[in-house]
Amino acid sequence: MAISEVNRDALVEGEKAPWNSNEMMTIAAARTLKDGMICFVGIGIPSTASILAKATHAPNLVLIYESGTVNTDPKTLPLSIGDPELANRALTVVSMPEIFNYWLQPGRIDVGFLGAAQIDRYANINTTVIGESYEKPKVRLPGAGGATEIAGACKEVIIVLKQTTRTFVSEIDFITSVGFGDGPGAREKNGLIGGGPRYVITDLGILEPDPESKELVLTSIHPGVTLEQIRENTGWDLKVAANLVTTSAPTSSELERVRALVATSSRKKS
Amino acid sequence: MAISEVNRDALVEGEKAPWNSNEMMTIAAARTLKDGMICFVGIGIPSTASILAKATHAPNLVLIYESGTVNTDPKTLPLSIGDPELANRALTVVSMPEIFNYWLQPGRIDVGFLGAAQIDRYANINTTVIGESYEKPKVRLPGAGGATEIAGACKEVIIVLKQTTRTFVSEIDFITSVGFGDGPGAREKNGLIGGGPRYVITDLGILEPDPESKELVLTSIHPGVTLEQIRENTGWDLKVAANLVTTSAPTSSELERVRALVATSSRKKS
Amino acid sequence: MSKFVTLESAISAHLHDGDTVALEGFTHLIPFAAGQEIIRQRKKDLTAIRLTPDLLYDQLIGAGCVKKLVFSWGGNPGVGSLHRFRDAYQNAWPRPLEIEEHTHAGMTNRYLAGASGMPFAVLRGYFGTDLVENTTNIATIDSPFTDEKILAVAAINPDVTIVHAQQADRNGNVMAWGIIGSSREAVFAAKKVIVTVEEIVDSFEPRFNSVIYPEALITSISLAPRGAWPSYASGYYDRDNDAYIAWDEISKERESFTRWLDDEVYGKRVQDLTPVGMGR
Amino acid sequence: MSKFVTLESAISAHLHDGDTVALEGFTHLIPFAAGQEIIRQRKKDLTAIRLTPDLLYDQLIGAGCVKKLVFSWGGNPGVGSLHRFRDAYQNAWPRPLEIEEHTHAGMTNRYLAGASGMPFAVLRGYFGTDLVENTTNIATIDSPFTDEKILAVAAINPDVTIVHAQQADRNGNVMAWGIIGSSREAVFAAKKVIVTVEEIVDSFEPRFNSVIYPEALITSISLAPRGAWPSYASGYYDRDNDAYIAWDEISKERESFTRWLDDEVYGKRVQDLTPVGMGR
Repeated sequence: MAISEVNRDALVEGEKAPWNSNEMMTIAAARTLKDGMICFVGIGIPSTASILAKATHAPNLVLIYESGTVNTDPKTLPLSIGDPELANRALTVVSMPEIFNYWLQPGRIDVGFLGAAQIDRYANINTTVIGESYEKPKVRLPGAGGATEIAGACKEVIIVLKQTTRTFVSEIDFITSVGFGDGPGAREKNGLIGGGPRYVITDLGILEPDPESKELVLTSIHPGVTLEQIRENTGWDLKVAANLVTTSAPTSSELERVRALVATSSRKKS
Repeated sequence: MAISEVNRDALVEGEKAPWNSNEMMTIAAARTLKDGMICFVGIGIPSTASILAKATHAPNLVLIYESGTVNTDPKTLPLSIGDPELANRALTVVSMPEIFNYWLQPGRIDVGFLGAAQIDRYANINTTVIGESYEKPKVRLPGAGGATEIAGACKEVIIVLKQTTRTFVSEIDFITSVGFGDGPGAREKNGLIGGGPRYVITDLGILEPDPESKELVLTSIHPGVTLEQIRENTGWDLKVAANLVTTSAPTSSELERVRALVATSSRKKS
Repeated sequence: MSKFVTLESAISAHLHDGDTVALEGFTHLIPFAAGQEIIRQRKKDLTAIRLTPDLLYDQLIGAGCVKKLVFSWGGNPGVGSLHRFRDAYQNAWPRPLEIEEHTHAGMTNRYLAGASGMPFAVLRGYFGTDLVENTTNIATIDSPFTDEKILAVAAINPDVTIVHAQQADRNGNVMAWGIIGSSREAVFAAKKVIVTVEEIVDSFEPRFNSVIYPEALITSISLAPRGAWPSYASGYYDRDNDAYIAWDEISKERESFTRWLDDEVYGKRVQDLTPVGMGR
Repeated sequence: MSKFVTLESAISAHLHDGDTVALEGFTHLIPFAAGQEIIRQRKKDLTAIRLTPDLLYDQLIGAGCVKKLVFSWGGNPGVGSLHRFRDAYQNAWPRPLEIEEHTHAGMTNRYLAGASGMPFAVLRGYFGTDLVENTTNIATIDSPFTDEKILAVAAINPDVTIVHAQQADRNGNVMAWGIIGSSREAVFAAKKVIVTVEEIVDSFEPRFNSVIYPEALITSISLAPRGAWPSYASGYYDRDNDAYIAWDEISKERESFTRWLDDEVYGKRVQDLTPVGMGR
């Protein structure tokens, strides 16, 4: 039985864990960022995770937002991709043609950080429509924004989303941004110069593409979550790494920092 | 017999005129500029003429140089296309992609001002090589610079050069910038969106393209110059307008201003 | 004739039913005052172009001004959906809405092509996505120098581009600073440019990340203090994130939206702020 | 490792014989100190790229460092010819010089394509001129949306781009202001970027028309006060037009040029100006 979203925060040995699943997801995402990387950041959890990383282990992370803010150092969580905090604390602010053509397109960005509404086993993502018809969708989502070309050009891509059978589906309703297409060779065929997804980080675990088949493989499971629960929340027959590990639990310092950050948000949640 | 360059300054009724031929050429060029025009300016006489026009009858002339200085208002003659005077007195300074792609290419410029080493009857101009071989030229000239696309895209083009059989030739050695190509339809065939040359202003007179044939026609003759002298200084059988007029002599105010300007030049001549 | 006019005159004189119009500004400097004046003047059949429709176009769409939306990201940033956009697209209320959808990189390059007087611009993008089959104004070209296929996107040249900026000087030049998005390209691409500004100044001071629009590019300038609210104008006021969050409630139902329209748009009149001695 | 090194170390470590190199800056901020250090280190077989070769490349060409010149306007602005360029091209002194010739619009778009990671850029240009038959790295493509032929120019991605700027901050970011030409595109297009600056400052002040090169783009920074002379650095010193005029005499004959080379270049050593505590 799939765990419902509401009880994901009470999984550790039958007791309420000292963190919630959003916090675990955010902290796991932050840990993937290495100091000195140039990071193209989307709004929401990607932003929280990047700001957290810069405030902790990666002070020289270069944060770039599609609004044109280059090497910004926000101390509060932005609500939008162009909040005053991002502009005021940036080294420089440039136009969107410069961000997309001069920074993103040539493959200058080390890591791109994306969210998604749906993802498939090849880490292709949908942020456009839910439902089979593009013209008559069940739900109209915001669309591509910067995601398509971020997915195409960054040296690596990290995708963050909650894992349920609604989000982890065997066939996504619309390919908005390409992960590994239909498998090996698909990125090259489409002229995508970046390396593609490196990690998919969910509230339950961490998935990575198999180096050969490019299919997502579960490589890490968050503390308190069972493999069975993860399988039940995945819309395909999920592959699991032979050396599956358990994600290190959030440290108290990580938790403190992420909570302090989230408290600065206009929405008061990450 | 062609008049030599040295005695061009002493033509008016056998006496030394109170102006020299460079001054006449500069003043005649300045007069073609209308107030409020956006003018793309090259260095040398084009620059002197534009600054003169802005200082006299066209105070709202918008001067743009390929160095990126937009709406500049120089009070001294620049030696180069990017002198401090041009940058310091500009409304704004932009990059060369912006100047060439956003200002020039879309046909936003009213008038482009060019010099030339050679010109033909269709006002095609050469600033690249003298001599029949491109690889082994007799004289290697500077090349195109901004001229090719200025000639292509401006609503109209004004060309300023001294008139001799070396400069007004039946066939130029290299087409650096297109006037009217080989006649009617040539600009359209080459996708040139601008109107092409409107005036060719020399030290002897003013030529304009025939509306039908596009061949240059002498329409005005500077005071003190004879038609015969102009013919002798043209390398083809020059057409002359039925209503040929004499250029108005420089006024004392025009002369005063042009001399004051030239006195500010590092080279002390225009 | 002076370019300084009231916002009411500017919209009335320069924006016509059926026009293609781009109101640009990315998160920052979004021309809300101008958008609401378009609603008040009940303009219709507009093709409305903008990377991020945002609350601005949610309002225009809900008010029935828009026939077609050309965009690349249609959400309420950090909050959720644009309910009026969804209701128009999915339920044709208050009128059917056509859409043409791109990516940010595609849209910014479409403006760039328009600004450059080119029929198209080239980029790496779209290939491998379902956008290729579901949108127009894109094409594939072979690179003449390398063995690659490249995406071409068609130029956008709006009939009218509307932007908000911090300052105009008395000669009609305009200065904006901070996040500029694709505004410069949208301005250069347009046939006519309507600008609203926070303030009119004698001369500009140097600023980081400033853009100056020379007078020659601009059709009209109107004074509209707080004209970007609830977005922001760097140096004047900050983004009103609470207003963005509140919009979710206002826009959720047709009734609450209609009430907002009546109270906040139709029930108000744009203030005549034409500076003394400037035009009229 | 710190990016702050002496100019001698920067050229020695990052520029190699046979490299394609672009020293940019248009009239303003021309990196003369770096050019002369290249001569002193007797680099050779360079493919030297620059819109306006100017005195800078006249010196490099005369010194025998350059195998091929890629350019769009080769004169001494307002003065006359580049004698060393002419002598090399027409008489192969001191070595044969290949050329590849474009227009300013072509060159600036070639850098733009390189900066954009594209194989080419598109523009309206060249058609109808004899350049079409006499240069390379251009092609004609059909517009996919309109019935037009469009010029494509191949990207330039120099092994090394060298620029001069007014200031670096202590984090290795660089700020230039005033006329910038095609420098930004040449910087973004390069595999390695060497910068010389007038001054190292704690933080930047707002300036009109400023460009900031983030540290991430830059390979090395060297302090080189008056490093753009006889061109200029806005806010530091003006263009030395007399020196441009004097170059005409110095460069006219091989003998006077060689004497200048010996006295002013080989006879001098770049000063070690590495700021204390920055690298080494």
